[in-house]
Amino acid sequence: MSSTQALLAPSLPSQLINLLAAVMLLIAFAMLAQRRVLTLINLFAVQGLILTASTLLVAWTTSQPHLYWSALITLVLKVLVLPLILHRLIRKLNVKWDVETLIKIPTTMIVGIVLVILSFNLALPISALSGTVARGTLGIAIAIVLLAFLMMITRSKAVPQVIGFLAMENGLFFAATSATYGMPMVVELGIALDVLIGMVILGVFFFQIRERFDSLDIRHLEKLKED
Amino acid sequence: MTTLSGIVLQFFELLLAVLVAPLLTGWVNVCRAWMQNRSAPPVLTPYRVLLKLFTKEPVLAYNASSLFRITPYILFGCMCLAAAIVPTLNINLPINAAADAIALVGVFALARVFMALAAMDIGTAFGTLGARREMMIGFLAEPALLIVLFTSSLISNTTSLSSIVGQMARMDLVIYPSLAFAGVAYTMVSLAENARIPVDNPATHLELTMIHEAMLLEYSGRHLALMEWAASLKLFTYSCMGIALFVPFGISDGDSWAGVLVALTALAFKLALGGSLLALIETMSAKMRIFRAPEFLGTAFILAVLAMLIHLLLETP
Amino acid sequence: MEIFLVLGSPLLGGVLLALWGHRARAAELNVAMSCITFLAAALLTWRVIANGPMITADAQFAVDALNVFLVALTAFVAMTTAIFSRPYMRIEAAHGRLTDGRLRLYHAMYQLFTFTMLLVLLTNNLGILWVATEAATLTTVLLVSLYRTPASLEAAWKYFILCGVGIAQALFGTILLYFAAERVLGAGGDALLWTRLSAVSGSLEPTVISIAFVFLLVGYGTKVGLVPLHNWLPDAHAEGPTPVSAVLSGLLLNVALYALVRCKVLVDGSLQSPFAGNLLMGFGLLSVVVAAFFLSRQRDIKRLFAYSSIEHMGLITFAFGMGGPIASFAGLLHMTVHSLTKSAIFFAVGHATQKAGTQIIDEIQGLMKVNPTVGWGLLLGSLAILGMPPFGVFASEFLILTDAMRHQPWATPILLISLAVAFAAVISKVQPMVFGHPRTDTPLKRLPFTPAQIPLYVHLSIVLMLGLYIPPPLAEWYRQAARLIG
Amino acid sequence: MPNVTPLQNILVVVMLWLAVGLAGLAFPRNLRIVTKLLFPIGAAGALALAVSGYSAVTGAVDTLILPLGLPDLPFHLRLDALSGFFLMLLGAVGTGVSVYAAGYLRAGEASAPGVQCFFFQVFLASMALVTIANDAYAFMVFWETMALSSYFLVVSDHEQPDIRRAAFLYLLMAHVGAVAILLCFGVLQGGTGDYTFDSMRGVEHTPFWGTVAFALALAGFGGKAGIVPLHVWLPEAHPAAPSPASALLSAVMLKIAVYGFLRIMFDLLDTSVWWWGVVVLALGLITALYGVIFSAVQSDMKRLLAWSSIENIGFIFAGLGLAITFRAYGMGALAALALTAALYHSLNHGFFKSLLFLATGSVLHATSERSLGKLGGLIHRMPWVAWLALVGTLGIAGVPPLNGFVSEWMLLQAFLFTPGLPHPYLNMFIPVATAVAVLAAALAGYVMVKFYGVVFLGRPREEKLIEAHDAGAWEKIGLAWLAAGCVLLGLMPVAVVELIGNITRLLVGQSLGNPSNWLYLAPINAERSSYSPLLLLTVVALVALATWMLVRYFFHGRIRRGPAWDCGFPAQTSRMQDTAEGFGQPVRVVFEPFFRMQRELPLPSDQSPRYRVTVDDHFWYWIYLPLARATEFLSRMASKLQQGRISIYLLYSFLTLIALLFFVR
Repeated sequence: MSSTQALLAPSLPSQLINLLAAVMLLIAFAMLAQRRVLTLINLFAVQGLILTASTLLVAWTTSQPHLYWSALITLVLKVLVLPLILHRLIRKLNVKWDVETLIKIPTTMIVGIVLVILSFNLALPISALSGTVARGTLGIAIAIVLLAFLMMITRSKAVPQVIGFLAMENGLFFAATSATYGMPMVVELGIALDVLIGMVILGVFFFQIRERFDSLDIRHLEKLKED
Repeated sequence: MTTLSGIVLQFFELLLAVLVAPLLTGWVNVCRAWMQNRSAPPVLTPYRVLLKLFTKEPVLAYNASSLFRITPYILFGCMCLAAAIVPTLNINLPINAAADAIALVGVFALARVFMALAAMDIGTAFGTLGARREMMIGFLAEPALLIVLFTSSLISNTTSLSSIVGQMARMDLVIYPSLAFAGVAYTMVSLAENARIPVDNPATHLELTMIHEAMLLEYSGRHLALMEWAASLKLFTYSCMGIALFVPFGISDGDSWAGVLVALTALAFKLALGGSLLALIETMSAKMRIFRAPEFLGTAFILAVLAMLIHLLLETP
Repeated sequence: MEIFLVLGSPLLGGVLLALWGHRARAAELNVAMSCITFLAAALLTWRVIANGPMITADAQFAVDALNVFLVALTAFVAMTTAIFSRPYMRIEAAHGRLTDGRLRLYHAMYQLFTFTMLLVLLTNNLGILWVATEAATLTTVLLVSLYRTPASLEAAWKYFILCGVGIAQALFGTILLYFAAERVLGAGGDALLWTRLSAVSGSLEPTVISIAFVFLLVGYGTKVGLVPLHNWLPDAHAEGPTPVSAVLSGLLLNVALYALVRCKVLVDGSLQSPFAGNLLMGFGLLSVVVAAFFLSRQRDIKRLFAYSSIEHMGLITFAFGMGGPIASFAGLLHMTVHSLTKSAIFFAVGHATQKAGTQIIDEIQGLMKVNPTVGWGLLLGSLAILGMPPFGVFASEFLILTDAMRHQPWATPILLISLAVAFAAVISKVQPMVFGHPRTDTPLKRLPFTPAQIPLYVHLSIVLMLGLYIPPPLAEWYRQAARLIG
Repeated sequence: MPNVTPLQNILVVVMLWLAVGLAGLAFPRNLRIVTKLLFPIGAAGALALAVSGYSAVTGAVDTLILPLGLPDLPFHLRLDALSGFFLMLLGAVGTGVSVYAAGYLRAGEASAPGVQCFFFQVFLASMALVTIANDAYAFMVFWETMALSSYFLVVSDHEQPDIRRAAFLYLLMAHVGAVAILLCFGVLQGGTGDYTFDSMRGVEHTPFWGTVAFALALAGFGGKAGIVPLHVWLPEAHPAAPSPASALLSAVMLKIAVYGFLRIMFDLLDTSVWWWGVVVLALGLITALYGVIFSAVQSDMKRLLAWSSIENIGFIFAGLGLAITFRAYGMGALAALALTAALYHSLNHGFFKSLLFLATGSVLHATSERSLGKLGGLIHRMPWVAWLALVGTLGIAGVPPLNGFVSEWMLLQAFLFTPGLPHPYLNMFIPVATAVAVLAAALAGYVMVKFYGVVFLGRPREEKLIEAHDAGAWEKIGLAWLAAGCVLLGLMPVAVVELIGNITRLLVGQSLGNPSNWLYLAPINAERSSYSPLLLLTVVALVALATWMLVRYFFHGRIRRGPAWDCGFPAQTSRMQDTAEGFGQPVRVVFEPFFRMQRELPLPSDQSPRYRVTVDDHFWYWIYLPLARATEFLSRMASKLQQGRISIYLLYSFLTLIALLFFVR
């Protein structure tokens, strides 16, 4: 009885997680469509927040204590530290911040839809194996990764590209929590450390690039090529 | 094979060739004069010329090297060897095993190379010109000549001249169409090789047309005599070879001196005929431009190849 | 405990040099720490050869024939490169291209980079392996942009973004791997231990594993420099300081490939099909072909050899993809000779470019006259890397090609033609640099310190020896490692 | 020395050479040690090698495995009659060249003498090792070492751009050839994975794979030997090297390529198809003709000789082609004849070509001129070199009684047997093709007259030639050694043919000759054909001598010197002699379609008339340039992939990922 009920109507936490996943996907699309970089940073922070919430939810339903730590790391890093760093960077670098995309946004959206379909298809056999509460979300995680990838391709300035990179990291994290209840702690710490150092290095880079090129437009960075 | 009489016969033949060669040259000159309605020089003129030259003191250019001086002897030696190899009277010649038809062509090539080198030795414009033209005629004539010889050797399955001639002489009278073609080709090659009209003119000293004479320009005295004599020997050898390959009848086989005598008579007759034929050809045709020579010899080559193909097609069982 | 010495000494070196990396004797300290690392690695190698594979520290570290061989190689090349970088970086500083602060950064990062590579090799945890690989990228990013020129910044940016994105895919692959492993081994840290995974690889879910491998391949393949994921590589190699190019080409690519091979073993165990091998062969072949055609259009000498690295990585990937005792043996041998030769070439190139004051091929001429030892080193190194006997690269290429003739005959002509094209391209570039008269219009620079010749010729001598004679212990070692790869 | 096998002897010599080479590296700039000590030691080694090679030709097969090389494929070595023959060639020629080099090297010319010595010795050693290699890996290692060391010899005078270009071309072609050879071995192992020659001998091949192996071997070894159209590197590279190296390249290394081809076609490859031989024969004849006509129009003496090497290689391959066809039809005796001719010609070419290259070296040192247009009259200043070179010239011109004629004679004999082939077209076409061989042989005479006449005869074309000096003692000894070889090979054909019989017995199971008669060479039987150079020479010499004595006796021996006559032409200068270009003119006219010619003719109104003619090789424009352009095009296409945009790069990664994911699904 209960098993059939579980099949027909998923438990409440599971529904909630699915909802959060859907919101994350929505944010991913929003980021893809967003032209303003400040909004982009805020969207990224919101995505981090939802990620934290879903991680907490998974931790609570499955009572996996180490996931609380994961949630904490996410909260600190992706909701607080990184958006802050990005905001400060923007203020310090003080450049006009309209995002120019290389491909028109409607086109990007259509490609994004195709990617989502692909991701869901890809995730189908994997989700079937998963015993976790959030198994349906794996497809969304893959979609978020691919959409972030797409965003990196279409952006011509350095900061949005980096945000795309970080959004990809979010997608990965989401996949880790939803499909496997999180990676082993030591690994997660290592990943967090890498992301943090990466951001620091990026900050250094932004200053160096601006110093040299007077702009963060990465179209200046097209000198090294074959001719 | 190498019996005493064989060796004696060999010497006799060689001596005969050396002594008779200028006579043949003289005879051709006489015939030609007749055909051209000129009064002929005595048939022994070449001997007189040789004698005159031998007694004269040779004048050597200042920068003539010893190569220049030994060339007449080497040339003469080569021609004697060639004359000795070609069966004229008898086919059982001891020296025959030393060189076959291919080697004979090689001996001629040796003579030619030395002559050309000697011509270049002094460093005059005409000498090098002659050498270059002579070598050109050489590389054009040699393939045709060898193909002619190959046709004969395919018929008789041997490249040894004695064996070829022996087989030809012994054969019943079978008509070999291939030999007809080969004969024409051979005649053309012989004309070129012996510096006759239409390829070269032995009587000219007109600078732009001469080939053979240009090479001899710097020679004088006994050296010139030897060169001239060698040229006569070459003509004689070529004539004898032609006779041996295409009309060998009458040549003696074995050690009998009677047979040799018959052969000698036959040879004298054939040479006289051949000489007048040569004179006829020379009278009938005109000297052609030097770069027509490839066409002329090319024709000879094609004829020789045709001869070979005809042999392979029609005459092989 | 050697493991901790191997890992500890570069870590300690990194810390020390971060503090004193700008002092007068920093380069010596760098050499000394690298020597200690190498000695420790040698000790570790000896232990493993004597006692067989070992697993320590709660199974977090595992050393077997495969990685101990790479540990020894990495530590060795790191040591010789440190020796090379001593005069090289001093000359750079004397030519005014570097400040003290950057020198400190260089020294510290050099040691940390060594540390991360050794960690990749020694760790048994696939998650840590990922972390360390990413860290290796991070440590070298700042080295690539050390000169702060526009070009070097651009190169570093591309390096960072492309490798970062690439490696993120590898993380996804690792997550999927963990997902599959968890179902067999249960949740927890053990599920990412390679030794545990390989023991149960037969029962891992094939669908998941094959998707995981795709992500892993794209991820680590980016770091290996497989075409079409290679685009960061020539830029990063060309614009960084030459010692960094040497270790990037000679070591980092190997290490990334090592990660890929470890994953491939698991995938093979799970799928029981040549799926992973075919993918590797495909990418390997594509890399060889494309890189070969790229070579002939290069004008920068370091870029030229960067493409050559792509080509050779492609060849090694092909060999591992083909699999089997001979091909794997050959792949390992090729890893060894390639990293020795390529770093030797970069040593020679480094001094040559310092002398000429440029990296443009057309502007460097007549090295034989300017500096015969460097000239000979460059020429012999180039001939060696192109697979001319009697150098060792030929030995491995011979094995790869002959084995390919047996198992993948269709691929052999493609490989051979590409190798011939590469040969023509590289020789046509290197020969005018080495021979002829030095250019008169660009004045040669004075080198205030004696160039490091010993590392160059030591490498070449080892490569020469490997072409003529592979010592039986080494061969046995390769065989064991090849057996692990399968 | 008890129980030292020839194989061990050879290894000792190789070690000696390597030691000498290393010693040269130790004293790179010490000319005295290098020339007066090291090269003579190397020469002694070469002599020992020749002796070992000789004993190997007559002795038994010997094998050895060295603990070097790959772990699963250590160096296998094997010495049989075929290897022995080529070792003999290498040793004998190497002796002469080494002795010559002892007197040739100068300080300040090209690279340091010690470095040259090193590569010279390594080159010798690698060639020796190639002939005794008995597995694919050892063979390839030695083969490429040979290419590499000779590359360094070619490029030793690297300050000239032409030489660098030549060396690059050489190395590239050598490498491409090596690739073909490697593929050939891959086919030959036939899926066994065993790359020892012993295993390859046991593998049976289908006609298809046999043909593939044949084609690859022909491309690989033919390319190294200079078979048209793979010959383009040869006339560039051989002249570029210092003369002793040119001599080794032309005289020996090309023969090592012939060795490789023989080894594969007659030993490793078990099948044979008749038309393989026809292909080889056709290529050989084309090569011979092409080589000789290009040789005739050269105006650089070393290039002339290099093209002449192509011609001679053509003859050798023609012989091999005949042998392959005869063998395929089971006509063992005739195959032996053709093979003997080819091997004999290899030996001959080894001697006369090295002799001539060394002679050009002496000329070069005496005059610092390579251009034929600026030489002349050297027979007066350099009598030794001139007279010794005459021997080589006559040898290569193929006139009796010297060595070149013997092999050509045998080759023509072999051609004459082709009507016996049981194939309706072959037995007609091949005899006709003989004409090509004869034409090439006759042209060789032309070329050699040009070479010798322009360099040594006539009047000096430049003032400075007056000061030319004859070669030194070492050089003379080296030249004399090689000239003696030419003479002996020319006069003693029976002994040589008997020696070669050991090899033909090994390769085609039969041998030639009637050992009872030492005087006459009669390959099939005495009735059919025979040749005795000794007798021939005796007759000519006797007649010449007798004539000389008789003329002196009957007339007089007086002689007078005077100015040249030249039809009474006044004011002759040395510039009025034929130039090298002029001497080549008949060939240029007759064979015009073969050349890609560009003429610049002056007009009658020109104030300063210029006449210029350049002769190029069609194959450059037909094959090599299009190939280079195609490669160039492909790389241009490839470089479009990389335009510097990071977005595009990310797109590549993205698409790769997506494509792979699709693929997995």
